[in-house]
Amino acid sequence: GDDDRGGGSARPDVTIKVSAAASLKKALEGYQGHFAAATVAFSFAGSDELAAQIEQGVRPDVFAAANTKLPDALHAKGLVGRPVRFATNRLVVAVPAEGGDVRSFADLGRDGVSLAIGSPTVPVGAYTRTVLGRLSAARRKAIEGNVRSQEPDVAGVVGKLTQGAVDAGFVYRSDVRAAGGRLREIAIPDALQPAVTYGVAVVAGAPHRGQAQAFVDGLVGPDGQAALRAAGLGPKP
Amino acid sequence: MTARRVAFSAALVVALTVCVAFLTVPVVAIFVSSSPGDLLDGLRDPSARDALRLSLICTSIATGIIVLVGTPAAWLLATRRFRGRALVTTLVELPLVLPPAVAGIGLLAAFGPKGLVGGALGDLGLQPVLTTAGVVVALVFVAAPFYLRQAQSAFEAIDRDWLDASRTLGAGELRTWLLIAIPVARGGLVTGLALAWGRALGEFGATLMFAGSFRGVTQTVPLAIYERFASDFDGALALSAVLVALSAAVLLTVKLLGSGSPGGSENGREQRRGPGNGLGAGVGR
Amino acid sequence: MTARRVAFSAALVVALTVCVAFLTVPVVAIFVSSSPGDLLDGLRDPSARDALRLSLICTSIATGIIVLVGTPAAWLLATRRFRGRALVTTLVELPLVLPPAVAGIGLLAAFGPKGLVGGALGDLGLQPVLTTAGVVVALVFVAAPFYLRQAQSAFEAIDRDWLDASRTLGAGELRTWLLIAIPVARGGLVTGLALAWGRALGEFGATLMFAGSFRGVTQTVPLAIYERFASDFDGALALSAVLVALSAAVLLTVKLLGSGSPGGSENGREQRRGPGNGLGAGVGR
Amino acid sequence: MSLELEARHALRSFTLDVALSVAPGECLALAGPSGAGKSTVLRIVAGLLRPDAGRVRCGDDLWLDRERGVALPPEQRACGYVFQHYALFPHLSAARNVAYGLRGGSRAQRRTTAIAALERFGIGQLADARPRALSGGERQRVALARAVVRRPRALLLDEPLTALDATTRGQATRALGELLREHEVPAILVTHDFVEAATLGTTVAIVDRGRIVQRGAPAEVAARPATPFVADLTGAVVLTGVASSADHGLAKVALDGGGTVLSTDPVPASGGAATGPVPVAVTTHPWEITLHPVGERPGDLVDVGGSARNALAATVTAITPIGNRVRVGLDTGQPLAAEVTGPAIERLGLQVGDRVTAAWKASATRVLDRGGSSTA
Amino acid sequence: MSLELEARHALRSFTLDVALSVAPGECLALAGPSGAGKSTVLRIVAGLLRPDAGRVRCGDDLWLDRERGVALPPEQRACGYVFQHYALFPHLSAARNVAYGLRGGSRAQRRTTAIAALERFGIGQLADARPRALSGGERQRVALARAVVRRPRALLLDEPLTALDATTRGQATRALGELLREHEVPAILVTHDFVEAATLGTTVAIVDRGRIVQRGAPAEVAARPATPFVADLTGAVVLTGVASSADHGLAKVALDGGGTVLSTDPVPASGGAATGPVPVAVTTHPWEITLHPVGERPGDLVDVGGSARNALAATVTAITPIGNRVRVGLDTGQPLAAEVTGPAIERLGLQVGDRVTAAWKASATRVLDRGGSSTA
Ligand SMILES: Nc1ncnc2c1ncn2[C@@H]1O[C@H](COP(=O)(O)OP(=O)(O)OP(=O)(O)O)[C@@H](O)[C@H]1O
Ligand SMILES: Nc1ncnc2c1ncn2[C@@H]1O[C@H](COP(=O)(O)OP(=O)(O)OP(=O)(O)O)[C@@H](O)[C@H]1O
Ligand SMILES: [Mg+2]
Ligand SMILES: [Mg+2]
Repeated sequence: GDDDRGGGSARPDVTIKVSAAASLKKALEGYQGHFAAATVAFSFAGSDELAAQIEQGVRPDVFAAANTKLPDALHAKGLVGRPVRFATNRLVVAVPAEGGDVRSFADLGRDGVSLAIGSPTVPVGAYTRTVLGRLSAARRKAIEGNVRSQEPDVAGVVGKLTQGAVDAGFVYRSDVRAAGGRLREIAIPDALQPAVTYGVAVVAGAPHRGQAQAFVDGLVGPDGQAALRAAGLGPKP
Repeated sequence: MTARRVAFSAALVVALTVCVAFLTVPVVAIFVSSSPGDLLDGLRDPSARDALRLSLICTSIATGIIVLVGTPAAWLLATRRFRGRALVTTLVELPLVLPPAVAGIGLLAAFGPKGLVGGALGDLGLQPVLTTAGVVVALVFVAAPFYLRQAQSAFEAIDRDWLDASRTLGAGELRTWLLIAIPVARGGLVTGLALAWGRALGEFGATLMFAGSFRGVTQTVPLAIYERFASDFDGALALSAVLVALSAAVLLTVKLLGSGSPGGSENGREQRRGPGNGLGAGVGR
Repeated sequence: MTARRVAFSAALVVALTVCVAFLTVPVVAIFVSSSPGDLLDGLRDPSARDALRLSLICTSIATGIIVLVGTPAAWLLATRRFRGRALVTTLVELPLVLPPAVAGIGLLAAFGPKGLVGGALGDLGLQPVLTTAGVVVALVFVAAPFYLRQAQSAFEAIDRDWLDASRTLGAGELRTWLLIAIPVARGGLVTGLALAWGRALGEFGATLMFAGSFRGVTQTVPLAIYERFASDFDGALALSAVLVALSAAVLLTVKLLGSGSPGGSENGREQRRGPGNGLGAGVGR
Repeated sequence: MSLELEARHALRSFTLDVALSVAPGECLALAGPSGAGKSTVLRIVAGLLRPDAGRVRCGDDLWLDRERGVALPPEQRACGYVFQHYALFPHLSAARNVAYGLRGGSRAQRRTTAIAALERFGIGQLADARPRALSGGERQRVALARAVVRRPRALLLDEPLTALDATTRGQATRALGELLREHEVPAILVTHDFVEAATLGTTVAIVDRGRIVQRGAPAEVAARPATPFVADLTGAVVLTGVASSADHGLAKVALDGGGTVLSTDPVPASGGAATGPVPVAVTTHPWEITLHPVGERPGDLVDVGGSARNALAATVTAITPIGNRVRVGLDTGQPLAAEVTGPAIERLGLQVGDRVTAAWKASATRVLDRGGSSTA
Repeated sequence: MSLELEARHALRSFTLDVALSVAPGECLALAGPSGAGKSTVLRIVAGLLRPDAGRVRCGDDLWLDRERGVALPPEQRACGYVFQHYALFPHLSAARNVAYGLRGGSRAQRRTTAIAALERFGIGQLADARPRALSGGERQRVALARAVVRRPRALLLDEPLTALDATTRGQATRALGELLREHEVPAILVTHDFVEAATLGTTVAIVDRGRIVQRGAPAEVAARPATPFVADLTGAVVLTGVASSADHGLAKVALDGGGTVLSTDPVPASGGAATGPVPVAVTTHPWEITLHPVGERPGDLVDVGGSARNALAATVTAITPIGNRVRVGLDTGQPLAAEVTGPAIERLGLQVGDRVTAAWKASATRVLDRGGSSTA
């Protein structure tokens, strides 16, 4: 039902540009198939990079981030419209599907284990630090001592894992699924789990406001939620 | 004595072998790691085909622009002496050593909507950010110095007598440039073109920052490779292999073609390379 | 006629102006956008200083390795004729046109833990991935072709008579190389070194893929810039400005120093450039 | 239609300052050592270099006048310029090299004209060869054809023979000589060889460090060199010493290596002091010198006037037959060379190491102030 | 201690095939046109080029024997090599250039030795100058000092005078001549100028397209050139024509441009056919030719033997005084040059365009088979 509002005013040859967090790639490409109001072009990169582009005046139509902090900050500056929380995710520890010494969350602090995490500026890195902050100082130190790389986006962490450069890394559950069997997830205890919430907003001055709004509306609608679920993300909070 | 000579030759061979091995193993690894099946799948994937098409279009336009504007600019740098010439050539070469991401930042700071001249561009309705035009801008920026450098030295290597002779035969500077300088410098120009094209084909960081990575609009092959890196390493390898093969083919073709060109400053004087096959003759191999 | 000449000269000037403006505005924008205060803050930030220190160390080691191994390799390529030489030089140049991300993928596929020779390396306890050594490996890979290319052509430009003269005066090839070839080719070698150093200093993609980004261990300046890009755009600009200034200073220094070197193949013959200031003299400026 | 030039231009280590005028059909040969500024003169005439000050005029046309701000570019001056290494365009065939300067008409017409020009130089069959496939002499002829096919108003030839080896030089010189006679335009020919200048030039101008130090008919210049430098260039023997006045208006020169010679020339006035010893160079030609056994008096040394003869004791250092002459190297404290006939050598039974007396007439002895000397 | 060479090596367009031997103290001058293979010979001797087949021996030492697989590298052969453009190391001072080849002793000792060597060539004061600051003649002397300071066992000189301008060439030739007399080692000197070869060589070998076409004392080679090519190289006049036998064993040559000349030489045997017309070249020297007014009979043309004279009608195309001689350019259908004295010209009142008769003795006329011809 929500689709109609945007769909009515849509010309079929309109293309809207969506800047989205790399971890949304599979989900949004799934949703694209159900979105008829316009053609959609995605640019997937780290949420922070995309936010920085918008800060520099770049104008995609929609900005979808792996957290709510970035859209909120942009909204406060008047650069994007009111953000909508449209999905959740879970942070997990990913390990290679075969072999590997890391079998449980507790193994992360062991000597000789190597880890890749996101850098503090990207959402996945921020969430990882939230998790670590909830540990005892000793365990946190032990785990931090095993970090070998701080990647600028979640794709970097996954890449290091699939190439066997590290034994484990903090990524989203949806990433493990997207990796197509190369990775195995180790759950993070609920007590430590951060609230991973995705925010999406229409960019202020978007060239195709109507279609952009329709896209955002659709994301929280049944088609969008189904596509998100299929990609391993949780429902909107 | 003989032992020392053999040792030196051996050391040279070892050095070259180490270089070649180190520089080619990663390239070979890309091919080895991607099965032929992956390669074909990679090419069959429509988004890969979009990226290839876009890459070819954008690199062609970019090298076209570089040649059109860069050739006269290089000619001027090669033939005129003026104050600050060393500075200008350095400025023109600077993008060579700029990290691509910094190049992207610079492009945004210059031509972005909030950039130095971006506002003026925007008022004219020319806003390259996130468009295919933006890709071309980024490619021109990173690749132009490769061509300019090579073209300038190719023009500088031309024997001045040829240019002077053309002038005394009634040809103005334009005619001299078109009929003598460019044909004579052809080899160097084509090499520069190939390098610039190769650099443009491989450009990643600046494109991502300045033009984004929109499939079919701004997602060139390197961006497509990057996007696949995490989720589809095999696909990334396959696309990389295609890219490498393309670059190598172009470089090698140019190298083989270039060897038949009229070359630098021969001008009737016999080249002073003695007969025989180099120093090796004396080394008694 | 005169109008046509003026038009051509004007066109040349326009072309050069467009080139210089387009290529320098982004660089200038970086400086303009970052206030001096930001610049100082950027440098005072300990993580920025770590990155600068690491960048300087890694680029120094990498260029050192490149010079030590690349110089003899370039000598061999310049003086020996052998089957497949064109192929070898192409292979050696290939990393020039490789997208850094592809270079990173290649390095992983070759020397990574699951790579072609990475397993063997690992058994020897040499695993460069995610270590400072890995940064050096990545820098050497992307920067070596710049030096090899330049060194090879500098060696090729040496007048063979000098080398032959040295041999007839009782010097073996090693002595000839050290005492004649290297000093005579010095200008070209230093230029190549500066380019390689600049390229290494700016390297980003391959380093990130192969060595990761860890402060003080593998986070070089370009990686630090990238990390700041989103959260601290001013800091990123400031670091970029430092990097650009450093590169420009080195390039310009080398350019000015290099002009005083013994140079190519003079060998007693006067250079045949006529007096006067180039074609411009005839153009009646 | 004569060519007139007057120019001043600062070069690296000296200032070029020349004025010359060449009549139609005349060939002015500029001779001088490497780096003297000969090519620079041609470049100024052709418009390839704009001098600091000066004027160039060809017949009624003003090509350059720095004061009036006139400076025609080379393409408007219609000079036929032959470069030292010919500067044939490497990517064009001989015919297309020659046709390059032609304008108007169809491509085929221009080609026909070019081939006709090549044929006049006897190399019509090489029309389609690239320069690198031509021999030195053939290249020279293509360059000449290219320079004259446009009917230039002046001919400028920069060492057109230097690049040739001795074998082809004879033929090439003849071809060039004919060309110069045929074309009734002013011509300037640059060379660093006096014999070449004498062979091809109607007038010779000797250039040294940017100045014309002497100008005249070739035989005149060779007979009466104005400076030691010119003497050396024309193949004369040069000895250095200190001159003072002798009886009968002769100059008496005490040579640096020992020995004294007389000359009918006056002692040159050195600065203010008219008398007292003046450093000079003494010159004569090798063919003026006769050789005599030691002891045989070679004429009367004290005789006044033109018949006074100089005699120096010398050691033979070399005996070189050149054609029908023999050049004998001598050491008299300073090196000296004599050119005598084969029979003379046989008569003397001369061998390297022998002591002889070298004699020549005081009237064949030039005394030159050593101020102007600049030999290496 | 003599140098012996025997080598075969395929070059681009022909195969070098030479055998030569040079005694200690002898200087063999290799003369020939550009590209004849002269430098290649030196490179083989010095070890800079390994020929396809051959042997090089210096005294008792075997330097190269392809059959036995011996090939000493250049640094072990102790040749003093002077390169055409001297190849002075541009980054080293004159003294360090000379000291480069010295081994043993301290650096200061080597420098002393080097400066002593420079002093012997009269340029001790230039010890610290870089090559680019030296004049051509000074460069040559540094190169000579560098080549001999190591006491080489053979001297190889590749066109040591070509790079000099005419002014300095005289002095430089003398310096070189002294050097060759002082050093009692075999020497090979390359030149493309016959006069230079005659001046400096004890023996001359003429090289053409990789082969030694004639060898002998300079005067001998000039007097009796073996091929038209050699004749042209030595400065002779060359006319082409067809020879047939005449009375009294003379050869009668019908010239290509018209006219007939006689020679005391026999008609060369062309292939199998001993009689019948044979294409030949006829040569003489410009100084053998006398000029006579048309109508004046220049001696008896039918007289047999040595006094038979040739006479050709000719047009004067050029008159060039060179020193005390005058060179007269003639056109007899083929170009010809005569060298006569100034008074002779005056007596004839000769001017360009005049018709004259050129005459020379049949006994001064060489007839050469045109098979071996290779002039450009
Ligand atoms: N690398 C080579 N391989 C084969 N032939 C060569 C090579 N280099 C030169 N040649 C040929 O060898 C021939 C002899 O060359 P060389 O340099 O010995 O001649 P030259 O008599 O010294 O001539 P010049 O007087 O010009 O120095 C030339 O015809 C040249 O084309
Ligand atoms: N660009 C220049 N600026 C100033 N001086 C120059 C320049 N180029 C050459 N010169 C100087 O001009 C002088 C004359 O040079 P030019 O080429 O006219 O000499 P040349 O007589 O033709 O000598 P050569 O016989 O070697 O050709 C030389 O001393 C040279 O050093
Ligand atoms: Mg000159
Ligand atoms: Mg040679």
